[in-house]
Amino acid sequence: MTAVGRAWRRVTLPGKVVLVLAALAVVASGLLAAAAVLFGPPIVAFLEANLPLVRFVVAATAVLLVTVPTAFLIIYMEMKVIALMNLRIGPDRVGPFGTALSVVHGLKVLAKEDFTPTGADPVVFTMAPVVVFMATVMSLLVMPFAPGLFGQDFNIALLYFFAVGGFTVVGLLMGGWASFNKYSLLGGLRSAAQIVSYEIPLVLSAAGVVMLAGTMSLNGIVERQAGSILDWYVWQQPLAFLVFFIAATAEANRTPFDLTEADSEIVAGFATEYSGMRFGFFFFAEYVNVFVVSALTTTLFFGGWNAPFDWPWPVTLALDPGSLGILLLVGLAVVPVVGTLVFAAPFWLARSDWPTWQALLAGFVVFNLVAVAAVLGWAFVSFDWVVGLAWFMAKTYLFVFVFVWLRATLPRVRIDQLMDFAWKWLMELAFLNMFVTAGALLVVDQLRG
Amino acid sequence: MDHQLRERLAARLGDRLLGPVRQRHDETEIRIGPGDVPDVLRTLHDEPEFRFRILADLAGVDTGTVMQVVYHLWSDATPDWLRVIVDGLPREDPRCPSVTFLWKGAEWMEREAYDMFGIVFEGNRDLRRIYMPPDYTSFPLRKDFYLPDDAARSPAVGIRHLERTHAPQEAPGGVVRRAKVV
Amino acid sequence: MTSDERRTSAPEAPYEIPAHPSADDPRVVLDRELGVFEPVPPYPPRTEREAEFYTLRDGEMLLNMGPQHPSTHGVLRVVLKIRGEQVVDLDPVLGYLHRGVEKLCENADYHQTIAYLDPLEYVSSLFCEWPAVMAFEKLLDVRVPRRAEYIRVLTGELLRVASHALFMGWMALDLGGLTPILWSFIERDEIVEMLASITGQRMLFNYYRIGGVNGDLNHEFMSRLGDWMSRATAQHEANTKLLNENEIFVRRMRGLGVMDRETALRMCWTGPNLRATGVPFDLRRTHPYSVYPELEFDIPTRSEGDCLARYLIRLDEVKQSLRIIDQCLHEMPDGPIMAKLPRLLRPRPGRAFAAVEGPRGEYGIYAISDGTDQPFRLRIHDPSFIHLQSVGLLMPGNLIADTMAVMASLDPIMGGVDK
Amino acid sequence: MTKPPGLGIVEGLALTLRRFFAPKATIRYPEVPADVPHRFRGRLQLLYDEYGTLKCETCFQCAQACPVECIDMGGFDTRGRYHVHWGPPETYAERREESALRRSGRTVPDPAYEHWTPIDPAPLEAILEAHEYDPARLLEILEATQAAYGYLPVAALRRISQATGAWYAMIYGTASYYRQFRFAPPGDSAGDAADADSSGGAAARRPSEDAYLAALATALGGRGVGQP
Repeated sequence: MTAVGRAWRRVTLPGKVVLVLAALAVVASGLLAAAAVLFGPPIVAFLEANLPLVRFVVAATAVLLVTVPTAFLIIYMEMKVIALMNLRIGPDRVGPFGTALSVVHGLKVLAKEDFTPTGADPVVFTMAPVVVFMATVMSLLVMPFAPGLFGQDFNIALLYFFAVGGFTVVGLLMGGWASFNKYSLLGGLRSAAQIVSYEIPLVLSAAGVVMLAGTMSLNGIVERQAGSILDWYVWQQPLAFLVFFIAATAEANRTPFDLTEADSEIVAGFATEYSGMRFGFFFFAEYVNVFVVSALTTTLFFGGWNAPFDWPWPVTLALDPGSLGILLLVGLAVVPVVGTLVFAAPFWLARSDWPTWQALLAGFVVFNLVAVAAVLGWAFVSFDWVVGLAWFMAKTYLFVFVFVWLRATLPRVRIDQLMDFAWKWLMELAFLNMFVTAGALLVVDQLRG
Repeated sequence: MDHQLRERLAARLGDRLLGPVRQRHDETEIRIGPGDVPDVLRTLHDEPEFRFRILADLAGVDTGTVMQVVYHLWSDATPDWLRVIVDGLPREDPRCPSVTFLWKGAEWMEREAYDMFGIVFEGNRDLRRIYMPPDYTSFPLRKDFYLPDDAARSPAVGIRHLERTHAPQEAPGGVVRRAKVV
Repeated sequence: MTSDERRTSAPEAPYEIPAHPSADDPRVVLDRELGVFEPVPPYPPRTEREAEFYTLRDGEMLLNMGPQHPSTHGVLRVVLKIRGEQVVDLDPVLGYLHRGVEKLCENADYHQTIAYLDPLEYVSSLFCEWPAVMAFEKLLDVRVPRRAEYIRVLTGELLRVASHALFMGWMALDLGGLTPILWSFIERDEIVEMLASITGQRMLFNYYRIGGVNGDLNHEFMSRLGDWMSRATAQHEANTKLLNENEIFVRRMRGLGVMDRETALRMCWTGPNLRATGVPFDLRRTHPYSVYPELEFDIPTRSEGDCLARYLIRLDEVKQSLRIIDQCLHEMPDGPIMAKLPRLLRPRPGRAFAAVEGPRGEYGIYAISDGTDQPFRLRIHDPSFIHLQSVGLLMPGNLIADTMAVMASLDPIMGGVDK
Repeated sequence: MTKPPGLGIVEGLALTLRRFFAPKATIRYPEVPADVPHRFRGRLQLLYDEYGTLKCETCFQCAQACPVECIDMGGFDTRGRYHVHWGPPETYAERREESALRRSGRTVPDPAYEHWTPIDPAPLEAILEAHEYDPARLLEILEATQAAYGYLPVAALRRISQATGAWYAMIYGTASYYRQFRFAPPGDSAGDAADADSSGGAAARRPSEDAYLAALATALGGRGVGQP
C-alpha cells in the first residue's frame, strides 16, 4: 500500500467525491482550453453567424434561472406580509428575519416523496406541472425589464404573451383531469371556466393601450410612455387599468378569485393529489405568475422601466478603471486592508471591552457593506439599464405587494358571482373602454388633421 | 311550579295519563303510553291553551326494567318545562311512534335514541345508526352494556376486549344496574 | 367453553387483521380496475331516505367531503350529491368524534361528571358545565349563593363573547378570508387568559361546581378584565369592520340558506340561529335562570333568517354580553361562592332538566338519579347537533362553496355534535 | 343610505394596512416566557417530600379519577411481591409492538397473560353466584375464595373484579388490608404475611420467574442460576 493509497482511504466519502470532481474539473477545463485553442475561430464564427440563436438560448436560460429566486422572494413576501397584517410576526427563525424560510421550503419540497395516485394517468399527471411552469416562464421571455434587457422583442409581443399565458389553463386542466380525484376535477374545470372567461376582458382592456401606443411590442409600449409620470398610460386608460388589474388577479388565481385551489371548498383543487417537486412546480408557477402579471401591469400602464420623473441619466462619471493601469492592481490590494482598518478604528476606540479581532471583524463587515453600496451606486448612475431595472422591479413588487394585501383582506367570491362579474361587468367595461379610446383617437386625429 | 298547568293537563288529557301529574322545581311531568304519543303531543303542540311549540330535548332512558322516551317541551303559556315520559316500552322490542311529523328536527334525536338504546321510532323516515358504525350490533347506553373501563376487568389482557364485549348477551348478568327510580 | 371460562383460563387467538384491508375488506367498495373508493355504503340501504340518497340520477355524482377536510370544523363527513357545482342533496355522517360521554358520566360520580362534560363543547365549555350543575342542584335542592351566580353569569358572558369572536373568524375562513380568524383568536386569547387566572385552565375550565364555583375572583382576573373592558367595544368593532361591509362577503351571505320562522321551530332550532329568523326565544328571558332576571339586556332579533342575519346577530349579541358583564361587575355582591354540601353527593331518586342559553343555542342536561353517588342517566342536549341537521334542508340548490358558508353560519362544534 | 360599491372593500384594505404596522400579538416563546396566570393548573408533577423521596404511594387514586385514562402506573406492592398495575395495558401494548406483529400476520406473544397461574374457575363461579356478584359483599366473597382455594390466586381476584365490577386495585387493596388473606399457597412461606421479609431465595420468586429460571437452566446446559 502506497502512501497515496493510505491517504485516499482516510478521506471520507464526501471528500472522495470532491476530490474526484476537482480532478475532473481540472481535466475538463484543460480540454476546453485545448479546444478553444484548436477550434476557437470556427466556433466564434459560428456563434457570430447565429447571434439571435445565441441570444435566445442565453435569455431563456437566464429567465429560467431568474424564476426560482423570484418565486422564493414572493413566497417569503407573502408569508411575511400576511403575517404582519394578521398581527403575527411570521417567519423569523431561518435566516435573518426568516428570509431563508422559503428556500428551506423549496428544499423540503424537493425532498418529499413524489407519488402518483392509483388510477391517475401517469403521463398527463406528470406533464401537467411542466406545462403550467413552462407557460409561465415562457411569458417572461418578452418582458422588457430594462432598456436592452429583455429576452426577445417581438412586434407581437403582447399577443405572444396572452397566447402563451393561455397555456396555463391547459396544464391546470390536465392536472385536474389526470389526478383522478373529484376535487381535482372540480378545480381543473373551475380553472378552465375562470381563465377562459377572464382572458377576454384582460385582452380587451389591453387593446386600448395598444391603440394608444400603436404597437404590440412591449418595448415599444414602454418607450411611448417615456417622460414623466404624466405620460404613463394609467392616466389615459384608468378604466382599462382597473379592468386589467381585476382580470389579472383572476388570471393569476389570486384571492379573491382563487377558486381553482379554494382550500376551504375543494381542498386544494387541481393540486390535491400532487406532492413533492410536481407540486413544487405548480407552486413556483403560481408565484412566478404573480410576478409576471405585476410586471405586465407595470409595463402597460405604469411606464415599465421609465422613472416617474425626468431622471437625469445617463450620468457619465468620468471614471475609467482601465486608465489607472498597474495602480488598479495596487489599489485592489491595498484598499480593502486600509478600508477595514479605517472602519475598524472607531469600534476599536469606542468599544474598549472588545478584543481587537472583533473590532477588525466589525470593520471588515462595514467596509464590505460600504463597498457593495458604492459599487451599486456607481452602477446605478453609470448604466441606464440598472436604473431601469431598479424602477421596474420597484413598481412590479409594489403590485406584488398589492396582490398579497388583497389576499390578506378579502374573502373568496363564489363561482357564479365570478362568472357574472366577468361576463356582465368586466366585459362591458372593457368594450366601453375600447370604444371610447377608439372614438377619442379618431377625434384627436381629426382635430390634428 | 305552575299548578294551573297541572289542572289543565289533568283536565285535557285525563285518562291518557299514566299516574298523576308530578311537579318539582320548574318541571311538570306527565307519563303516557306509547300508543298515545302522536295524539298527546299534537294536542300539546297545537292547542292554544298549551302552545308547546319548542321541543327542548328528546331522550331515551333505560331504567333496567323498561325503556322510556322522554320529551321536554317549552311553551310561552307556562314558566315550567313540561316533561312527557313515554313509559313502559318493553326492553326486548321497544317501539314508539315518531314525532317528526310535529318537529322535523327530532329526526336526529330519534336516530340517536335508536343508536344508543335500540328504540324504534315508527314513522321516522331515516332511522339509521348515527354515531356507531353501521355494522355495530349492540346498543351502548343500555344498562346491560357494561363498560370495559379498567384493565383488571378486561377479559384477556392484550386482546381487544372492546370489540369482544360489546354484544349485550356476553355481559355477565350480575352487573346490570337497575334503577330505583320509577 | 363459555365466555366466562375463556376470560379466566386461556387467551384467545389474536385478532386477525387482513393483510390488505382495502382490497379484501367487504366494507370497502373497490372498483377493481381503477382502485377507487366510492362513498356509497357497501350494504343494502337501511331506510328509504338512504336508498333515495345513494341512487344517482343522470349527471349526478357523490363527493365525499371529510372527515379530513379543511372546513368541516372537525371530523365531520358530509356526502354531497352534486350536479356540476350544484349540490342536489347531502347526507352528513357523524360519529368520528363520538366518545360516549353519556355512558362515561353514568360511571362517574356527580363531581367527575363535570370534567367529562367540558370537552364536549371545547369552544365554550362553561356552557356545558352550567346546565349540568343546575340540574344536579335541582336534584339536591341546593340554593346557590348569589355571588356564585353572578360569577357564573360573568364568566359565561365572557366566554360567549369569546365564542362569537371565534365564530366570526371561522365564518371568514370558510369563505376564504385569512385574516379575521387570527384577529379573533387574539381576542379570544385575551378572554381565555383572563378566565385562566380564576379557573386555572385555558380551554376546558372545569370551573362550575355543584352549589357554586371553584374559585373566587382575584386581583389578576379583575385587572385583566378591566384592561380588556376598556377597549373591548372598540376592538370588536374594528375587527368586524373588515367583513361587515365588504361587498364580496355580503353578497355571498345575503339570501343564502334562508330559514323561515315556522320551519326553524319545527327543526328545533334555538339560540342565535332561531333569533335570526325573527323568534325572540332566549332562555335567559323566556325561561329565566340564575340572576338573569335582575340584569338588563336586550334580545336582538333579525327577520331575514339568512346566513348574513345569523352572522350579524352574533355581533349584536356580543354588545349585549358586554352590557351584562358591565352590570355584573357593578352589582357583584359579597358572600360565599359555594353552598354547604357534603363531599359525597347522593341525591334522592328523581329527575331534573336544566337548560341554559349558550352561544350556539340551548344546552340542556337531563339527569336521573337513583339514589347512588352516580347519575343513573345523563342526557346531553347540544345545539350543534340540532343545527347541523338542518344543513340538509338549507343546502339543496346551492353551490359547493355555499356548503361551507351555511355550515359555518350555523356554527356547529363537532365535539358537541358527536358527544 | 347605501354606500357606493367597493367602499367596503377599500375600508377593509385600509384596516389591514393599518394593522400591518400595528404592534404584533405573537409571543416569541422560547426567548420570551409566556405570561402564565398565577392559578394556572395545567402542569402535572409528582411531589417530593423534604427527604427527597417520592411522595407517590402508588395508591391509584389519581389513575382511578382520571377521566381520560391517561394515567398509567405500575409498581410493586409494599412487600415487594406483586406487580400491581393500573392502566389500559392492552392499549399501550398494542401501541408498542403487538400491533406490528398482528399487521404482519404473526402470532402475538402475550407476556401480560402469564402473570398468574390458571385456576379452576368452577368453585369461584359458584361463590360469585352465591353472592349475587355484589361488590358490596366483597369481603365474604374473598373469604369464601380463600376457603375454596386455600389462598387468593391473582386469577381469582381478576375474575372477581371482572364479575362484580369492582376495580382490581380496590379488591387488591381490600385483600391486602385484612390479615387473614394470603396471596400464596399455604406451603409457600412468601405468602405468609407475617414473615414476608424474612423469607427469600427461590421460594419467594413468582411462578413466571421460576419458568424463566428453568428455561435459562436448559439453555445453559443443565446448570441454572441459583442452583447447585
